[in-house]
Amino acid sequence: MSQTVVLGVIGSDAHVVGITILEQAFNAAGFDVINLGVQTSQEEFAEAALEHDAAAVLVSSLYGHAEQDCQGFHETLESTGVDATTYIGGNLTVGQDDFEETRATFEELGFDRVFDSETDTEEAVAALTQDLRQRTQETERATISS
Amino acid sequence: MSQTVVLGVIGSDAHVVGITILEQAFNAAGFDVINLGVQTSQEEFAEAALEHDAAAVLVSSLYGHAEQDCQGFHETLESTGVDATTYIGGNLTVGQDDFEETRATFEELGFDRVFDSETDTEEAVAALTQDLRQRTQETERATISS
Amino acid sequence: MIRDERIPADELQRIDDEIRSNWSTGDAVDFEEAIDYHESLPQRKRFADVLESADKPLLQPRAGVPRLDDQIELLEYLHGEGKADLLPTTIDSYTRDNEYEKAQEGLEKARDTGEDTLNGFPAVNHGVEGCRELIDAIDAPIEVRHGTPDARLLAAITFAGGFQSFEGGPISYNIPYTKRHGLEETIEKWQFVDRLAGAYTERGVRINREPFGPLTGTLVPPSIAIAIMLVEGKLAATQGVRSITLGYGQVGNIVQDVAALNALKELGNEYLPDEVVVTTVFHEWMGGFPPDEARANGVISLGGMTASIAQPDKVITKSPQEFQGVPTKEANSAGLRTTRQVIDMAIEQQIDIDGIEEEQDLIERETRCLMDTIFEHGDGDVVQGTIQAFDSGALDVPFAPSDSAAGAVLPARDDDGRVRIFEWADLEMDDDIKEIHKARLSQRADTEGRDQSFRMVADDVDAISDGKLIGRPQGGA
Amino acid sequence: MIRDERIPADELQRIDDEIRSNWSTGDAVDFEEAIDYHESLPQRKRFADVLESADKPLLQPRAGVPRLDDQIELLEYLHGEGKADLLPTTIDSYTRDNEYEKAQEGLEKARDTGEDTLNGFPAVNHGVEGCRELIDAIDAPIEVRHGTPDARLLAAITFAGGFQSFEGGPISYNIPYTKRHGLEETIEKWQFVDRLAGAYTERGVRINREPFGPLTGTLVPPSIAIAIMLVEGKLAATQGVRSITLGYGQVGNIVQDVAALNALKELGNEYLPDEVVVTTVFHEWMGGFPPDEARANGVISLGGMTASIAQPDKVITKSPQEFQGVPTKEANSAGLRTTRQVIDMAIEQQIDIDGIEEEQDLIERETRCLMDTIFEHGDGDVVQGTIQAFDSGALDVPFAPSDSAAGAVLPARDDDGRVRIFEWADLEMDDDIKEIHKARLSQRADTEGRDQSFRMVADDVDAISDGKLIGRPQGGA
Repeated sequence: MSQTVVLGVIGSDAHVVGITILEQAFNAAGFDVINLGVQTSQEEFAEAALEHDAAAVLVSSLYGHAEQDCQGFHETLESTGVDATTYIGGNLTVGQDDFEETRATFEELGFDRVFDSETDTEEAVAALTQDLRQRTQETERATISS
Repeated sequence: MSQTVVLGVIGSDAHVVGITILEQAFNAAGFDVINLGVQTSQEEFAEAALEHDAAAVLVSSLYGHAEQDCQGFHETLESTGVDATTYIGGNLTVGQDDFEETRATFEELGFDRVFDSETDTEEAVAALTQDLRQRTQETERATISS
Repeated sequence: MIRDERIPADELQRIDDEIRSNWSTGDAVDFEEAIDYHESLPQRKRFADVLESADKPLLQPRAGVPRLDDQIELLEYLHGEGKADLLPTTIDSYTRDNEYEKAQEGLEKARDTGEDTLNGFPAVNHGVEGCRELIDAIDAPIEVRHGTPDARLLAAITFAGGFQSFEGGPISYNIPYTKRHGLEETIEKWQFVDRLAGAYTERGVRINREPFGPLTGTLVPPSIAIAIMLVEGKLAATQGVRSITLGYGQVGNIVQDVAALNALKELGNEYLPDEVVVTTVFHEWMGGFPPDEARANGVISLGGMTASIAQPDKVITKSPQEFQGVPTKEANSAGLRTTRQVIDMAIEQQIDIDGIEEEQDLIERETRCLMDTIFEHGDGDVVQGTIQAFDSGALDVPFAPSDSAAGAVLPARDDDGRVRIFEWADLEMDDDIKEIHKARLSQRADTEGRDQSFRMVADDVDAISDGKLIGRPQGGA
Repeated sequence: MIRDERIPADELQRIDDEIRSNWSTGDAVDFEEAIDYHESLPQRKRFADVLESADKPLLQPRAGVPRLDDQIELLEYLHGEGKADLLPTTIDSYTRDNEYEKAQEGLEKARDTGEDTLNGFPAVNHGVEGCRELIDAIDAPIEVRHGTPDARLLAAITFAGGFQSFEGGPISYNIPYTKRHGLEETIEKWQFVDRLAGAYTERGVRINREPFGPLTGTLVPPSIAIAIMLVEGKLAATQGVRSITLGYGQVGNIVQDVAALNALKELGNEYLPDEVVVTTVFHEWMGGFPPDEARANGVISLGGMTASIAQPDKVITKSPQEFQGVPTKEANSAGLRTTRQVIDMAIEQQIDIDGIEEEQDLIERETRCLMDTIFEHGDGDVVQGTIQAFDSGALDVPFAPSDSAAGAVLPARDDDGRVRIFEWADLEMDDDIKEIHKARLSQRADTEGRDQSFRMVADDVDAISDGKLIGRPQGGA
């Protein structure tokens, strides 16, 4: 299974530091990283994920408008034919909201995991490593049992 | 007329910086200064003023309990036989009270002038110089007209 | 092919006519009448004169709200309570994207509801008259601060509106701010802004121009920032600007920051034409702030301390509420007064720190490497050189969102907290200088008992907001 | 005639019995049982060990409220939110005057009404058991801070109550605090306090003693402060104290403050016996604060900056509410965190400022002049020497309210902001040193275009609260 990860900052957000560090971290952990940079549209994510057969799409947002930017994101992926693990992280809402609420909102939108801006890159790498391993196993089981 | 000034910090207040500077200022302006220092009682003020035939008694207070410490101060001076110009200055009340109220309180108690802690020494020296000149003139007029 | 050449008069006129038709308020701009207005302003509102004649660092905050009356009240407060020497007017995001229609909607909503529906002052929408009301009301010089790649109409209106200082530049308002604006495009647009400032200057109204020094605000190595300041200063000078304030953002190491400000001043005077008056501005820490006002005050004070030693001409202050975004006017004033107290207590002290000259020498050598490669890339033309050097990666800015920069160079702090380059990518630099950086980073790696890696970069990015200068491993040295 | 000699065991016992009968809680003091209690305390509550083994400056605020539960809550807050390393318990004024009856009334009123009717924690009234509840509740070492001329009962109870550090001394808690207590009297009383600390020390419970370095807190020339620290350190050592923290209060000039802290450490180790572990404490600015929290944060940060360079073992922090008196716990914590941020950002930087060694040399020479005159006045006995030197004015403290000191010496800042002596009165000092001070003050007078006079003194006293270091004439240089 592909270990390619597509990274980007969604919407009109121009915060680049987080994904630069993430790119380095996933690179160092042995992933192939496609960094789409800042101000990336849903379509750009979907196209890149399709083109590179990405196992995961990691969305970053730090300017507080993530919910708006991610409406229909998973539908876009699906309609493009992308079936990847999806994460989102950053400052996802404006103000000092309860993070559990934020997590629920974005899980509702279809993301497999939701991280706040305090999350260490190591944690994201570890989570993805685990999720992809599990997914591989599930796929294998599915293949065996089918 | 005597140009001796008696200085001191009244009550159990131990703030010495103000009167040290005042001592220097009145000395420089040509006054004879008797500095009684900190923690001076009403009686000590009165006795020193009597002994040195003081033209003025300057009371300093910086710890907020001046009103209490000065109750009966002018009666003490009078009963000792002292008739001097009296000033008080410093942080006279606790908290951020209206200074005009404070001034009224201490004028009520008998002080000729009331200063806040922001007053420059020059201002106090100038005021005393003027008050003593005026007093001399009044005394002279009183002598002439009598 | 775009080159570093002055825009001819007829071309200036043509562009001016064109851009003024982009929004209704453009009509009100009349250059001759604007000159008269500027001439009517008292000495104390003339930005360049006030800045250039100051005998100690002047303080300036950032501030902008949508409504004119609110902006007047805000600036009066920062002047009166904050004791700001120079005032700002920060422009809203829609205007930065040239979306005047959306800015208009926001402004009208702000007027209707009293809420701040824009994150700044939409100066284009307020027009010449609105700007002048602001200039008339405030008893100090005011600068336009924004972040606009195409600031031509904004410049035309605010210059005519009486502003005498204008932040930004084709690289510094492109590379850190947007993804897809090409450098050629922004250089062309800023040539117009600078030429317009030059036209005023020729008539005796010296518009001060201030390239944005902090760039991405994140551990930018001083030489990279200085090289870009020199390029933008040269471009502005070519168009006739004569008052240029070169900027630099605090990295937090006092020796390096003082050395960088010294180098900026020195190289600014060397690289820019003699007829330009070069001043410098120091930005208090532009990276992440601690989520705690008390700790933020410590960060701000370290900036004040640095400013008292380096003595730049101007300091842009931060507020203790930096972490949470736009500060209240009280917090903004507090940042000004904390900075003022530190500077006023320290500035009369003779504080000569060892190693500043050595660090300054290193920064100057690095900057010359970058400037040389720019000139070489452009066969002597700084515009072409800049475009090509960014294209080849010989010139680069760390953490740049723009497609115009490789953004491949990565900084990390050394064992003393000075910003060094960990990943050079294609950045042009003499090998012996690279060796110095490598040795300094290796020393840090030894102290921390770990290899040099991107983790240092990641740890350093968060260090100050976490309460330290250097991102040491948890529980480490 | 009182001399610098150890109190004999039987005399210690006699005084101990006597003073413990001064108030009902004295009965509960049992030395042997107290030793057991101290031995039961974990390493992290042992003041001397924690302080002496620290690898960077530890921070400690000031704080005391009358009720035990409130004091526990306050210290927990300062430890948790303020991240204080060491905690204080500041004693109320009645206790400082040995008025335990009045303190009791205040305490009971506080318990009844919930209001803070005392300005500190009446430890004598709380007794051994109350003190231990506090020690048990707080997970850090706690020091007793007060200002008591006769602190014998306070020491007996707080030592038995588990406190392992005790501020003050016969000069430093006399000269700046009271008018009429004779030096001979306070020396005798503090010999008991030190002897009691020594008795604990001999049983393995090292009570840390901390002479109060800032003295009058008002432009005290470093050498005067250091000389008094050395005297008090020697007196404590004679009585068996083995952990001594010498103090110094910030004057605001970084070079002079760093030099003074270096000299304090150096001379402390030289003048005190080898068996004493000498540490140093730096007090953030003890003079008047600006009536503005933002500016106060600047003053506090300058202290943090100085501490990061000098690296004393401990820093006593101030709060941004200093101007208005006792701070809220939030403001007290804010002062701690601002200081922490500045220190943590600056401490890893190599900041070597020119002139520190020269200034340190001057301070050491001055201090030796004062120590020599003390030894001469006492024919080698430091107790008699101190009493006689204060009597003759050869040793003096500026702005001292006490009748025991002439209070005739007057300081003023030089052109660089360093505290020099303007009026020497009878202070003993080599002529060449006096010439240095005179020349430095003359340089300032030249800069300001005015004569040296008491006006400089007056202007300097108010300068920091007015926002500057040096009290220049209004509108002057």
